[in-house]
Amino acid sequence: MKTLSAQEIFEKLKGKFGDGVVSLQTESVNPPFAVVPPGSIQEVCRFLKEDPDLLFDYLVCISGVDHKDKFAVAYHVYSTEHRHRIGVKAMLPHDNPVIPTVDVVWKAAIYLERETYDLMGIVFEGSCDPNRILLPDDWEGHPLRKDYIYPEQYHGIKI
Amino acid sequence: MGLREYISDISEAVVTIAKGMRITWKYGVDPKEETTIFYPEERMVMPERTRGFLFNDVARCIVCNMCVKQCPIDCITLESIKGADKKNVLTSYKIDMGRCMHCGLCVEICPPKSLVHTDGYEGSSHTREELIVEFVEDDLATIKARIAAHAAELAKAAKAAEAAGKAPAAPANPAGGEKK
Amino acid sequence: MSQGPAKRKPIKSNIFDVVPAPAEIPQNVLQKNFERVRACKGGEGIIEVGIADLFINWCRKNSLWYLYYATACCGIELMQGGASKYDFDRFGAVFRATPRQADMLMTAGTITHKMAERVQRIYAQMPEPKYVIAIGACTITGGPFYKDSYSVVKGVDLILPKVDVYVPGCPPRPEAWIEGIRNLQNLIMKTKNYGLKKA
Amino acid sequence: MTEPISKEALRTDEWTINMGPHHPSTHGVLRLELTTDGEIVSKARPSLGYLHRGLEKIGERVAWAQFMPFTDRLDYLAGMNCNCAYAWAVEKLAGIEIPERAEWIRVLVCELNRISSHLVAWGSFCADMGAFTPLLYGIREREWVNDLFEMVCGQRLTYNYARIGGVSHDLPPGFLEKTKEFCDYFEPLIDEYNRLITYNKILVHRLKNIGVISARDAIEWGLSGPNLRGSGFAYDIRRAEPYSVYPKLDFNVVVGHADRGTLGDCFDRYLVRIDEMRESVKIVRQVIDRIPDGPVMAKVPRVFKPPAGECYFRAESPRGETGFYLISDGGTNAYRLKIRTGSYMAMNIFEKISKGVMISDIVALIGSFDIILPETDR
Repeated sequence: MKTLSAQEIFEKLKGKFGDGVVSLQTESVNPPFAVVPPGSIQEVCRFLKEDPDLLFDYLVCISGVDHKDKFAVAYHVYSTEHRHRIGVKAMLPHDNPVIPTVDVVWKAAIYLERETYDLMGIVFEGSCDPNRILLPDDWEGHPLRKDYIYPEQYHGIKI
Repeated sequence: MGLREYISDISEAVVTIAKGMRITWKYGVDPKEETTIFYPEERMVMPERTRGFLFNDVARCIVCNMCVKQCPIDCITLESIKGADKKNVLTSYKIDMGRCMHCGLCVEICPPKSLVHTDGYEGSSHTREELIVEFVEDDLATIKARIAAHAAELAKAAKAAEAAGKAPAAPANPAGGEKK
Repeated sequence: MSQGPAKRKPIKSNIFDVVPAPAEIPQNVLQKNFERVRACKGGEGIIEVGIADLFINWCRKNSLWYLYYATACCGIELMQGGASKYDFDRFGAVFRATPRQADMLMTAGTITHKMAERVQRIYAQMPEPKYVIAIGACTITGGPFYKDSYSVVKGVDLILPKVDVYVPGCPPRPEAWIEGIRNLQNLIMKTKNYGLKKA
Repeated sequence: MTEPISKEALRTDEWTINMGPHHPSTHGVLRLELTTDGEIVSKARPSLGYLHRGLEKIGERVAWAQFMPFTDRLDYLAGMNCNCAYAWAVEKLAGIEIPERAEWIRVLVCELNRISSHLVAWGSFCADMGAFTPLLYGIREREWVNDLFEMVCGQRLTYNYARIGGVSHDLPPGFLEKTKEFCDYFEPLIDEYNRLITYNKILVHRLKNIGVISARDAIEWGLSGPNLRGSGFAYDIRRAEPYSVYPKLDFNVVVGHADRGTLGDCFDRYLVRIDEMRESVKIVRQVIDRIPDGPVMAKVPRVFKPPAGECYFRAESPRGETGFYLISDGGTNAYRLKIRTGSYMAMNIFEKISKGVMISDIVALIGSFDIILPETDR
């Protein structure tokens, strides 16, 4: 067991991917985020999971965040072996939020991604189960977006 | 599965069930283990902090609107008019008990502590409207008349003070209703 | 240190005292309000009930089997009320797992729009006569989710044809449920079964 | 003697049946779409969302402190744990130090709530398995904890006890003695539960070797709490990422140890809960002995505005990890509030492990995960 700090983890990522990893976001953020471009999220996650010094085998949480002009997808990962953790963040454009899925890396991502798609409307490309999960299938809109307008009624029942 | 295993399985099942039934019987027949509270005939004495239905003592309420702002679900509505001595006077204070979630945030923030939780919990009704409780008992005309009377009283006191050349001593505000 | 279960004192009142109820139960805020609202409305009409009706009503009121229908927080109070400390069985209210054997639907817990159609179906599956008690803030008005939630039905009376008794609280104490059941029993005793024109 | 009929010859057409959303053994409004071949389930697909109440959206619309009552409704069996987890998360975000006594009180109520939550889990699990009596006994003891909580905060189920910066009330006089009395009363009862039902032959046969999850799978699929520990992996956030005063306390992380059957089956998960109650009693006793005096509320401004920032806090609740991902933009309410719960992740693996079991084992599986629907749906 060798716990690494966020900076060391970031250095390792930088060493592997070079410019593929954009920056480390540490200011008033706990745990710190490594910001990566959406296209390389799968490779970064696979490296995080499989590198013997990192071994991030436990995907804690995937959250979508609506920053009004863009979307962010935040992945929190944890290593049960080394007991360190870090966040990975990808920024997506607001008009077409699409990101490759990570359920090929961690199976835990299946439901977390489904939920993010359902409530935030972020599409996970290549997901094995790209359906709504919490809301009914014929629900319109994605409620956690900041510009969501509550519908007047659903199936004739007033909301 | 051999016969020996079969028999031992059955005997183990019988023994473990007998053990469990012994405990069940112990609780079943021992009068000391009776736990039921026969509710309509017996009642539990509620602790001090019980968060039952809300009650607002309108005589003490200072119409600060804090409870309305604090309530996460807007179940309190109040209306007020300007009183004679620039203080607001309640004309209506409604709590929708059918919506209240008894979180106690409004009680915590109430400055004069006029809004309290009672220990009442029974209040089933037949309609939804009955659950909206109005705490101000007088109607608007009565309150307005009372304010007018109070204003007249104030004016009279001011005149008397002017005549005596002293600072006016304001009488107590009766507009909020009598104290109980 | 630890004393065995054999030496225990009776556990009827673990923490609080249990006292016999006073002859006149003190009226709380809500009950005073009911009188006022009823006075404004002109009160309820007196229904004369015949002997046959009395017998039928007596049978019905003492066998109010309820559906074990629990969606959210109130469902735990339903379990606790059905268990030994409060014991709904004393009023003939026994839980049933299927709507086809139930007389009474206690909507214990939040009902969302996704669930609404299922509740209507459950209600339709129950045999007549059937009664509905709306338990807790969520099913009376939407409760905690009234203001900001996009997926909660704001009151079970929007989706069911009638609700007989509303029991406020979040969740109501089991005693309040018992009071609600007794309220429903009183309502049943006033029902006129014969001499009514079929609609 | 005739030849035994092969399984292939018994194969029939596949059926699709709905289990739930109103079903007495699904612990709420879970709906399962079962594809069955006779009695054998070939696929069980959970359909969630029948209790989706939009708590995350509410969290963005109400003020920080006003979200506290909603966390009670997040996991109604363990309201105190959710209360405290949310309070800890906001305090971590805003960098508030809370008084020592408040920390101890929070740990005390959290552990009491863990006991009462596991009691219902145990009771309803046994009721699903056909033994109704344990449910009555579990709830009998739970009533005692409820009464204790009513003494502290005035409600039986939806406590709203923790506040940002401490707890709402100090402990009432006589509370610690009553709690001690409860511990003395409760500890021998755990052995009695074991005698009553745990090693009952029928229960053991219904649970062992059903729904086996290896530790590797459990981590891969994101299980947490007793469900993960049942697979024999000692991972407890109270130990792995200690928060509050847990580092000062002495308790063991309970893991499954293949008492009957295979490691990681339903019986192991069941036994982990039973043993965890024992550990919780141990913690409660330590807290009673060591709780310091002092204030219970730190100074927090009435209009609370944490600085802009992001924070992920996780706490160990009875159903696994309760995580709050909070984003503040410096305003009076959260910019984004994401809740990660243990039950939701338990439903994730359900489809995988329910392949090839009998329909009646599905009930055992749901019960052994101890899911609670407001947590899966939020």
